[in-house]
Amino acid sequence: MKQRILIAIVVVLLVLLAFGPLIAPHDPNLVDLTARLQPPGWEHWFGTDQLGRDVFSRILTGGQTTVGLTVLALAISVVIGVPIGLIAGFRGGRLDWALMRVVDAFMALPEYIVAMIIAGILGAGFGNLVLAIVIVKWVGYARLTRSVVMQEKAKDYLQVSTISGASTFSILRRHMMPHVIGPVLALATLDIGKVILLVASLSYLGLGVQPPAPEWGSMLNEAQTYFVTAPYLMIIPGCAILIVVVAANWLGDQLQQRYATGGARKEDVDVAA
Amino acid sequence: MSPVLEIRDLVKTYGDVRAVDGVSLTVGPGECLGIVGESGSGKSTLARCLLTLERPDSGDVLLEGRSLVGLRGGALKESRQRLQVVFQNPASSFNSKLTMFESLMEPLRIRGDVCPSFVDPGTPREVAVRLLDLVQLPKSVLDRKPGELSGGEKQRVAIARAISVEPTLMVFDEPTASLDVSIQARVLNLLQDLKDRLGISAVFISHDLSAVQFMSERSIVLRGGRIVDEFHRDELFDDGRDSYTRELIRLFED
Amino acid sequence: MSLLEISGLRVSTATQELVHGIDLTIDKGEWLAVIGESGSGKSVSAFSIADLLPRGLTRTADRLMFDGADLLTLSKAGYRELRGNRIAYVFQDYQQAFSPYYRIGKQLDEVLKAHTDWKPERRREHAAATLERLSLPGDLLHRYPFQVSGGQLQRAALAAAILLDPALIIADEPTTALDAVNASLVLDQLADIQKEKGCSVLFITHNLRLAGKFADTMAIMQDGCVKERGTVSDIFTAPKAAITRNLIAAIPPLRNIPARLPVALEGVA
Amino acid sequence: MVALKKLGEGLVFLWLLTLVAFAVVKLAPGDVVLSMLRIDTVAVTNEQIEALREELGLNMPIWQQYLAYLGSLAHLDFGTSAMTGQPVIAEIGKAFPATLMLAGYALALALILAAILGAVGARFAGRWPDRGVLAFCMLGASIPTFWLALVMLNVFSVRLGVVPSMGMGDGGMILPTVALAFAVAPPYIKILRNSLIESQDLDFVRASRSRGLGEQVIFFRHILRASLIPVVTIAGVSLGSLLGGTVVVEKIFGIPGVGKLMLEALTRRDYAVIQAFIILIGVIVFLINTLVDLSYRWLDPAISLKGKARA
Amino acid sequence: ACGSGSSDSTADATAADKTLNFVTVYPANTTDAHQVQASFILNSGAVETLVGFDPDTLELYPWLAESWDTDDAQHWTFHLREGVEFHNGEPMTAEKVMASLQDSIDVNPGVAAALTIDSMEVVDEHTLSITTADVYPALISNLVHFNAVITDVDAEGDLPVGTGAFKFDSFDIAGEAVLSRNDSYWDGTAKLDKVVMTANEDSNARVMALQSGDADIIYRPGLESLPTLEADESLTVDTVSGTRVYHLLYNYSGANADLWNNEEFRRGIDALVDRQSIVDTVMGGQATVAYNVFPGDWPFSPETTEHEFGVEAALQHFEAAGLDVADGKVTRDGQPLSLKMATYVARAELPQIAQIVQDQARQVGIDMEIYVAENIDEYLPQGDWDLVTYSLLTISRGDGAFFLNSAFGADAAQNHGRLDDPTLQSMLDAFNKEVDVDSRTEQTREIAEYIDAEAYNSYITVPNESAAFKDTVTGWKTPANEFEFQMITKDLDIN
Ligand SMILES: Nc1ncnc2c1ncn2[C@@H]1O[C@H](COP(=O)(O)OP(=O)(O)OP(=O)(O)O)[C@@H](O)[C@H]1O
Ligand SMILES: Nc1ncnc2c1ncn2[C@@H]1O[C@H](COP(=O)(O)OP(=O)(O)OP(=O)(O)O)[C@@H](O)[C@H]1O
Ligand SMILES: [Mg+2]
Ligand SMILES: [Mg+2]
Repeated sequence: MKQRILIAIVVVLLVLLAFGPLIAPHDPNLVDLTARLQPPGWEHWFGTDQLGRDVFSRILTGGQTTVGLTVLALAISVVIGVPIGLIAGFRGGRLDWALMRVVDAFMALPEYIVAMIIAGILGAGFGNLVLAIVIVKWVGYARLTRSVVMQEKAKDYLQVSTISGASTFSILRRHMMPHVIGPVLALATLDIGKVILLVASLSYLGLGVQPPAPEWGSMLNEAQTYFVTAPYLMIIPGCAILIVVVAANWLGDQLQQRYATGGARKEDVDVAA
Repeated sequence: MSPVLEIRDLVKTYGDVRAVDGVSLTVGPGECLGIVGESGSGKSTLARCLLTLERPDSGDVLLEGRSLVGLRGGALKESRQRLQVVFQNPASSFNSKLTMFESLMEPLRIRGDVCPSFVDPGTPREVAVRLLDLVQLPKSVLDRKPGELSGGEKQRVAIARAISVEPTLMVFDEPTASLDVSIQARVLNLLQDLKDRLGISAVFISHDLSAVQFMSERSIVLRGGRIVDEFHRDELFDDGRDSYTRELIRLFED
Repeated sequence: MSLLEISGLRVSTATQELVHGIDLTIDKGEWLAVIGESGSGKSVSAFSIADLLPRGLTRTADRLMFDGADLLTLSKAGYRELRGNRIAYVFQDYQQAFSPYYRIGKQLDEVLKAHTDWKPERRREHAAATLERLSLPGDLLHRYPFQVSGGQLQRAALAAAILLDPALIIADEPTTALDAVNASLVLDQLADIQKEKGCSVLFITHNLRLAGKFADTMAIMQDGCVKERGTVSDIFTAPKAAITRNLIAAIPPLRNIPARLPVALEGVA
Repeated sequence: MVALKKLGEGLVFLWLLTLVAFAVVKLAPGDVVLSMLRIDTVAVTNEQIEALREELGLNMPIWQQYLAYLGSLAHLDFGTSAMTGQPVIAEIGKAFPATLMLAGYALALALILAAILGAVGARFAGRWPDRGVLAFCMLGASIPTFWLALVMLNVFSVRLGVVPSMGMGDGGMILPTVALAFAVAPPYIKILRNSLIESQDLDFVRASRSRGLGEQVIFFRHILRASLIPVVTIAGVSLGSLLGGTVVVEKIFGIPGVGKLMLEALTRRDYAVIQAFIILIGVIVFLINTLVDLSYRWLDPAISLKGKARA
Repeated sequence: ACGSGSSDSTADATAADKTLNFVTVYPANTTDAHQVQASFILNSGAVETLVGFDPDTLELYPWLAESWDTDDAQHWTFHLREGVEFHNGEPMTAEKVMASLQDSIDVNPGVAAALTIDSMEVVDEHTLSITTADVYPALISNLVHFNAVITDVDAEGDLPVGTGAFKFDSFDIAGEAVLSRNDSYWDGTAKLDKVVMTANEDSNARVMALQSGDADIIYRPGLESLPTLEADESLTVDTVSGTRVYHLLYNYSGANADLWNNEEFRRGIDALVDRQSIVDTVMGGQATVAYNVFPGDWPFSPETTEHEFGVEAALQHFEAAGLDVADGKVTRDGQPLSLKMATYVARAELPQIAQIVQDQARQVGIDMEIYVAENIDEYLPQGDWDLVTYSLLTISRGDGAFFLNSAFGADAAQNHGRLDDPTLQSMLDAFNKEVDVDSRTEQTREIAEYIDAEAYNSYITVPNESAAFKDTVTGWKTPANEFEFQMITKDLDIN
């Protein structure tokens, strides 16, 4: 029952994300200086910001930027991390050692800090933000994939395949990938929440997506100055982030419970996350 | 007749452990050689070396007169395909994400073979059903995942998979160790049948003297990586057996 | 005189009954082997004796008497006193018999500490003596469980069980994780102790050969019920239940090897 | 043997770290020259900018710069801050205590929370207190730290006025600590709870029970010991979110720590500071991981002794 | 018992101790007054420069230098004030002043560039002669720079040892600076006993500090909090017009150079800037509208000519510029115009101004893409932009030289649009050689008028500078910017 309510919430969120710009009652970028900083009300459900733009519409359109950026960055991370993890885990030996040292070096620096430094040095912007996220995130997928592969590698069926003449590539594709997909998906879902938070933090530090593009993190950044006088400007995007992150975390937890037992050890998923 | 498998002075060490310490043996055509020994005596290591899954430190492994040691690439792949193996643990012998059909047909698919000579030709699915027939399993097994089968059933699919490519040599590494006695009996019977019917040469490894005795005409006893005794099925109770063999006999006598 | 008397023992989960009212008695000094296929309810029956059922399982019984005491009304503290002291268990998985974080000696000591008020000196001596009785090297006390071979570790678990000369040792498939050679060694030693101390043994296994070799009496279980009960010789010479006959036939012999092993029910595995 | 290998890995790691630190800075557009010339208050020409660049060696070939960098690092010379002319070491040394204090308080609070809530969750697994704990974890993992900090600042400092808004003494650390702990605690709570629950069904716990050990002995010696391993594991990992969190929290509450120093160095392109910061963080993480490794060895003797047992 | 200023009784002293808590914006990043990036140390009132800058008149006045003279604006003689002592009791001599200036030049390339001193010589104990590399009338004005403050560089310890009315007791750059009265101050003694000065870049935090009573004075409260503060009976908000101008720079050498080199086009864009709205909304009313480089009524401010604003006016200019105008939209060769507008977050209002301009431009069919640069001065030289919201001090240290040279010199670092107008350049060259103060003023005005006539930049607004303080504070003077003035002065008092 509760499960169903939560699934319904996730579906509603997805619909809002997908069709947000269509639903939005106002142009999210329309500046109306006569209607600045209006508190939430009938005309503007979530009020207006310092330039009189409709916050409700900006939240709706902004979700696409925030979540889209996150998903894009994670997709790239998966595409980079998984093959590296597959090869490192499967080949083992010196290659694995070398790759894992590289991974260690990336892991050694906390992702928040690395992302901050990269975004700080390269400057704000969509592309740089994605780059910063990919740089800190691919490692987790490489690690997770590797641990799944190492665990499966110990099983006899791989030896049977090897003896039967299967090539490394086909073993990776046919035998390893099915095991990898679940945990990676679970981790990616959990990461959605984390990355949204990361983006928001970077935006708070002024390293986020550029205005006027509505993006939750940068909306928070703009709202900062009005925190005392117009707290709703900060509360609303904050809650939007909170809700989406909670939903993503919940979904990730579900996926993880489902896959962690069959695939990687649970801590691996937790830890890599 | 020249032996199918010949192992010469094989040594394999892990760090300081000499897991296999100078083993030589031969397996003739159609013969099933038994290997008994307690845990850690080097049985599996020996098996992995002859399956080319492990590179020995020294010594040679010859399959039908051709050395397997040091082969690479295509030659290695070609030689490997004439070997097959059934492992001890049926749970780990199958990819938990694939259906039994996919797992069963994998060796044939890789070889690009249509069908082994001992069953009637047909579509892959028909061939699979006929292979399952041989190990007395219903075709409903094909669409299940390993988790939905019992250990004995999985082990029988593993056997069907191994014989499907008509290997020159089969290795059974404790295929019944994790099974109940009654299921073990069933699997042993099945192996005996198939061996006779297909005339495959085999190595049968077990720590259970009675199972080895049942399967093999000729057996060797391994201890600490060395062969300490070798006997024909009828010679087991002869005088002059090695003391370790006598100890084993005592444990298994009723 | 019977040491343990069980009658009408039932074990159930919230939804389902696993053991359907079994009766068993063990006399003082008796070695009873409980045989049965996997999942027949051997373990849960054994656990229910000393109230060790995992969470979610409950037991009921008409009668559950141990050495004159009613186990059905025994307090938690009473059970704690009973376990390890009067009734001892040896489980199947030797790897998990001890906590991986403490030396074996320490863990034996813990047991002695829980049940006696002996001085450390005496506890240490007693633990060492017990190991020696099982012909285990004395330095085992200073080793961690993973530093010991499988056969030795299972014997160390046996040592933990016999530390306080229990009246009943419940051995739940104590050798299935060991190879045949080590399995026999462990059981040989259990047999020695039983002879020496005159304690009773409840030996759970699905290996009929081992049961026949070591036990005095046997009970054969199937689907949560006891199907047959009797002395070892009776059962081997004149098995009554079909399951018993199947199990006996399945053992490969060392001499006069048949071409096929007799298997009763084809097509079921 | 093991120590030697660790040392080797440590050196390789350190070298990689210098490479990263150097590369990050060289890949970055811009340099410290504009800031050094105070272009927002002094009229300068592009010619003067180029001249200063030349003087600072910023126009040398990249590999020469790297070698020079390695050379000075070998003498433990992390360079001079272009912003202050002070040795970078001194700069970081001055900022470090505040960060350490903040991180330390927050970690301590997070661990206390974890111990209490983890135990409560495990004790009442599946029932409402446990659900509450899980909900708390979910919330904690989903709230943006800076947002929480600002909300708390607004509520407790501005509207209620119960704690000071800034500064380090007299309860000024309360809000930053709480905000940070709230972000750091959830994984600890969850892991501790889960592993407490899992450990209760471990076979050796059962074996101990069958030997008649008291429940307290079983819990404190056997279950807790097993549960600590995953907790220690994430201690290494959560360090990242802790340090990342301190940056944000330091900025919000005006705490003069390393994070704030780094943010300033970033805007002013004070690369010597950024490089030293990268290396410092790397070394801290490495030390913590080594510590985690060592504590594994203490918590789980199998890790340190297995090699020996086999050899 | 409390007769004259000196109080030996400790009990009495603590009771009478007047301590003021001041929160400014940018913290010092070092205690070295010659290297510090922010003006924290100058603001603290512990140090002084040779030449002072009057916050009321925006005129230079003799400070530590009593007077100076030069014939050619290259060879200068400075007569130092006599009887001035550093906080450590050392007299301020020409020797010390020279050492201090030399240190500034050595450690600070910015000061070196600002002063262009070729050589210095001690003439006598209180006379210092300075030779600049070239004719350089701007020297006097540049001596006001906060890194050119005079300290005793031979003094021990980390604390800046200056000549000001207050001296540092302790100075934790990360935390607070504690200053106490310098009893031997040359210009009379201060009213306060102690000043605790801290910095916090978060305007919310500063406001909260004032509201909670932790601070007595805060510099630059956030715009949005002004109404709240003003409503508070116990607080005073003081606001003055600043010396910074927000403006638009155009890129004369980028992809759309042809457009920007067209004066009518520039006027068209200028007409899209809704200055009044920006002042009312973005600036929260805390600013004045600007049309030229030096808005206000400073000596060198040109006559204010208002610019027309509105879509109609813009379209007329665009049409005059040769672009196609139809249906109220402007196109070029049938294509809509699309421009890239850079902005940056260091000044929070600039991105908002950019958004307002963007919104206006959309009404005439011009699509402006906003790019927020992390470090604007690094981004702009890359050239990939059309216009940028920018901010500089235009009236710096009482003189237009900084801004004009910085923003319009042919090779100037901040001539980001690479404007190259020979007429303007020759006017600038002449100005840079002009020694006579009145002539300089005249020329500055002429240059400003020329820039306005050509519409080279679009000047938008001058933000106010403000401070808020408790009613108990007296003697506070809100400076027009943070770089050029002491904030803690001897006149400051708290009751
Ligand atoms: N990969 C390995 N690394 C290190 N030592 C190994 C490895 N594989 C096997 N050994 C060691 O080699 C010896 C022989 O092992 P092997 O697995 O061949 O024995 P086995 O006879 O098959 O035992 P079992 O009956 O338990 O399967 C053992 O001492 C074992 O510990
Ligand atoms: N904790 C539990 N919850 C629910 N069902 C259980 C639980 N433990 C055991 N069962 C079920 O009870 C039945 C009897 O289990 P039990 O472990 O006693 O079998 P067994 O005879 O000991 O088998 P094996 O030889 O495999 O140990 C099985 O069907 C099993 O699935
Ligand atoms: Mg083996
Ligand atoms: Mg059982």
